[in-house]
Amino acid sequence: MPKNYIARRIAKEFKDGMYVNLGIGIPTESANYIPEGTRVFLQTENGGLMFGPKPKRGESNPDIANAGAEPITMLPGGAVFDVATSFAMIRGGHIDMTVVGALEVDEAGNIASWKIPGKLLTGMGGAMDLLYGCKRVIVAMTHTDKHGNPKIRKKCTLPLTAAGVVDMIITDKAVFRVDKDGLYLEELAPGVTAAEIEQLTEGTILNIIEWEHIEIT
Amino acid sequence: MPKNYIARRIAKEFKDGMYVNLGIGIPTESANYIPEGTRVFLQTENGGLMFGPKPKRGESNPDIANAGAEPITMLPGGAVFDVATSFAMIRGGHIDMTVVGALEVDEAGNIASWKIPGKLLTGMGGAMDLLYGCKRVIVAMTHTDKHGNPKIRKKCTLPLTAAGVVDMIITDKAVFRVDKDGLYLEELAPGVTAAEIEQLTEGTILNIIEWEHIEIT
Amino acid sequence: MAVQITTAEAVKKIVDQSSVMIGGFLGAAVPLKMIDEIAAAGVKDLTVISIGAGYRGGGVDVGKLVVNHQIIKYVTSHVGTDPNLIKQIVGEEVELELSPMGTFVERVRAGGAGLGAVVTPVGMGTEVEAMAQKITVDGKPYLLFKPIRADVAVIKAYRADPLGNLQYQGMSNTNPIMATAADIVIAEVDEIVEIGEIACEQIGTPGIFVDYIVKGHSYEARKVIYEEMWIATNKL
Amino acid sequence: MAVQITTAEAVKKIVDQSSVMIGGFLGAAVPLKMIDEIAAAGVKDLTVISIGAGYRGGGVDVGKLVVNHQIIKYVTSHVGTDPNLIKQIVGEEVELELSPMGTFVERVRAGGAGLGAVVTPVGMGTEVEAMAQKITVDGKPYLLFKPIRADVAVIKAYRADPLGNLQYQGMSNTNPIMATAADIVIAEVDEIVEIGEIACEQIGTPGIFVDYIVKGHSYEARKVIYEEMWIATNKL
Repeated sequence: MPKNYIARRIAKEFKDGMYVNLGIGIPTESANYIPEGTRVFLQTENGGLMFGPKPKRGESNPDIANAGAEPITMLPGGAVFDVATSFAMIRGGHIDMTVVGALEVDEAGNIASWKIPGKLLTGMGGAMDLLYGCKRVIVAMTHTDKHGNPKIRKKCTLPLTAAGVVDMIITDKAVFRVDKDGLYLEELAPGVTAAEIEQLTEGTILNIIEWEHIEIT
Repeated sequence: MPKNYIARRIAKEFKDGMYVNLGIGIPTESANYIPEGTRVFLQTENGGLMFGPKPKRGESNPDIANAGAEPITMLPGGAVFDVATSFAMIRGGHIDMTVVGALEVDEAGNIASWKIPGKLLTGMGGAMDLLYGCKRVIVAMTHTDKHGNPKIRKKCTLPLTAAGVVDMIITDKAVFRVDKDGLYLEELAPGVTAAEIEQLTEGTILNIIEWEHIEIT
Repeated sequence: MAVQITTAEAVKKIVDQSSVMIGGFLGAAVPLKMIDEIAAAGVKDLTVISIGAGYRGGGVDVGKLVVNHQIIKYVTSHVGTDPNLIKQIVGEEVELELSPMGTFVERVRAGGAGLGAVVTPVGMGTEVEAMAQKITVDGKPYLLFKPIRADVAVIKAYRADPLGNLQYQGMSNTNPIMATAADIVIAEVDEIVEIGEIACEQIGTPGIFVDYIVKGHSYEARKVIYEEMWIATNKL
Repeated sequence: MAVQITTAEAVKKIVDQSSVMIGGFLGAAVPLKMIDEIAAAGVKDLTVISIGAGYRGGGVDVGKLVVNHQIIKYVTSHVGTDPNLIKQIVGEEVELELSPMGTFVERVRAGGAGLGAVVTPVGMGTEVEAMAQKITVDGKPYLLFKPIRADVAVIKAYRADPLGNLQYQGMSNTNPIMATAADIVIAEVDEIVEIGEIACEQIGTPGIFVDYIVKGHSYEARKVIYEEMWIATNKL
């Protein structure tokens, strides 16, 4: 398995001129692999568009930060605004794509990512707005949990973050398109077989034979 | 009757530090009589606060205009913004006072100013927002119409612009406070008698004897 | 991300029966060149959405489209400044959809912001009640209005950069709101500058909302146009 | 029109059981000095309204009031960054009122803008349905939320003039929205400048919304505070 495989696979979804909001963790990491010559405009829900890497020490600005209040820089042509504008942008369907992590996804495109009853209490933050409003939703996650249990379910067991919104699932083992009727296996990671995916996926795979390996470099 | 009596009487309602939206005509004219040393911040619903007089020829800015798209200037400390902010300001109760003209006002504080069925079609513009949202509503108008009929009614006959919002009525003949229970005559213009006001007012005056003359210079 | 095109190319985005939002406020800060192009193109049966008819007297702003009989429906808060338009409304040539100005603004904002409705107390106790759905929240009565969107929004800003970031000067009025609420957004600007020349805090409408940028009159030319109009109407 | 006072005077506007909105975003662009003053004043049983708990790890931003046990109710969209707060919520010391972040923002905006409710599709099909009223507009289901207002809003801006006009730099985030939605609005700024020094287009919050201005840390001092926090947490 190539290093940072998921992040690098996400980056293949970036198209020139796209406005994208990336969730924390692996999705954010995918920005490091944006193809040369492809302009991707990153949005941050606290009120910025076209932000760049973190600044050097001594060059940070206390009021230029990402949604985790961590220091970032603004690129030339970048814009700042308030959160009412930011969420109008998000909820109003102006952002081309969001990539987020998840605890579970199911064959109906439902996603659970914000709460484990009795265990994880964080609040949904901006996740529900992003999942509802962005034109395209990609979930990036490990194929199974740490016990090896499938995270792609027939039906999510955890409280949903949004219903019927997921367009694509990228895991360390495979890529699925999520269509109205269910899951389509589109790619396998290097060395992974379709049979293995079928075994590690609880949701029904509609096209078990039509996958392909694609090269991630 | 002193010249521009109504406008000059309106100006007595300005208190230092007030944010005010003035309707077109006599209310706008009242800004010429703001007492020395009293800072009144004028709002215009197309998106400006603290505007000043019209500019000189050659010094206008095509994007600095009032709600009638007529040229104005911005005073130092003035602010410009979009109409969403402007009407949030208006409807949200942030403006201390509005002064508007009217076709009719009644003893319940109703005001009719935007429509004469079959005759006057203009649309309500921002009048309903202003009347609903501003903390204090003053109606400034002639006491009677051009046929000598009372414009202060028991009940408005024309379609309302807003219900139960008027706090004060300033006419060329008198000043009324409009309270929850009705009309209180507070002042008479020079040379006007209470009996005359009673005759020219359709709404019931609750305190016909407690008026006073006040000096307008 | 926006693309710069000519006004002649831009006007082709508007066809017969299009719904078109036009930015500005009673003639101020309107996209003058694009309005001229729409008038010249002669497209018909337009649903025009703007906060109020043009400058007092008519024939300016949306007034040009009125004179040309291009409008079949007008969605607004005020028509009092344009006698031609009033005639067409009374003559049932143009259908009128009114809401109070602040409500109109929120309806457009809701259309652009993905909100399902506007809930406002303004208009309670008036004829406006008949234009909306009544709703009670916390025991208080309100009016519920539906969002407004358009096929095309034609807006006016001061400057743009090639990414479509827009800077306003003076009252931006309806322009930043309408920039969010149409399938296609065309911004007419005085000037197009390099990326980075408009600082991040000066951007009033980020390029994400803008599809096409067109070069309008220069600021100086526009100043002359407005001064002439204001002098002719005794306002300057 | 605003009045300039000291942070010590300003904090007296907040008493036991006050509802207090705090501007900023997870620790960024928050009114640092005023939060210190509120913590020092020791006022109790506060209903605190902010978009999310402070910087990751706790003890910063509203986290200071958490450590001090001053909060009885927290209205927000996110608490995941503050383990102390989560503990107090689980232990039922603090009541939690959650809404999705965009909905939270619109609820505050509605509170300041005189709107009766927020109607949004976000949260349909999730547990959020139980936090709102369901409503159908044009055949589509939405959630209706009530506006949020506070007794006092404490916000952060870059500069102010003596009229209370505020200028922001960088992400203004929740500050301009919260400035509209409280009975008393206190703005903490890096610097107070002469009237006219902030150009009309640079004013992010007009003075009409602001009651009190307080002088916070200077920009340079604030930069040091943030750099230290970021270096300590490996973010710089």
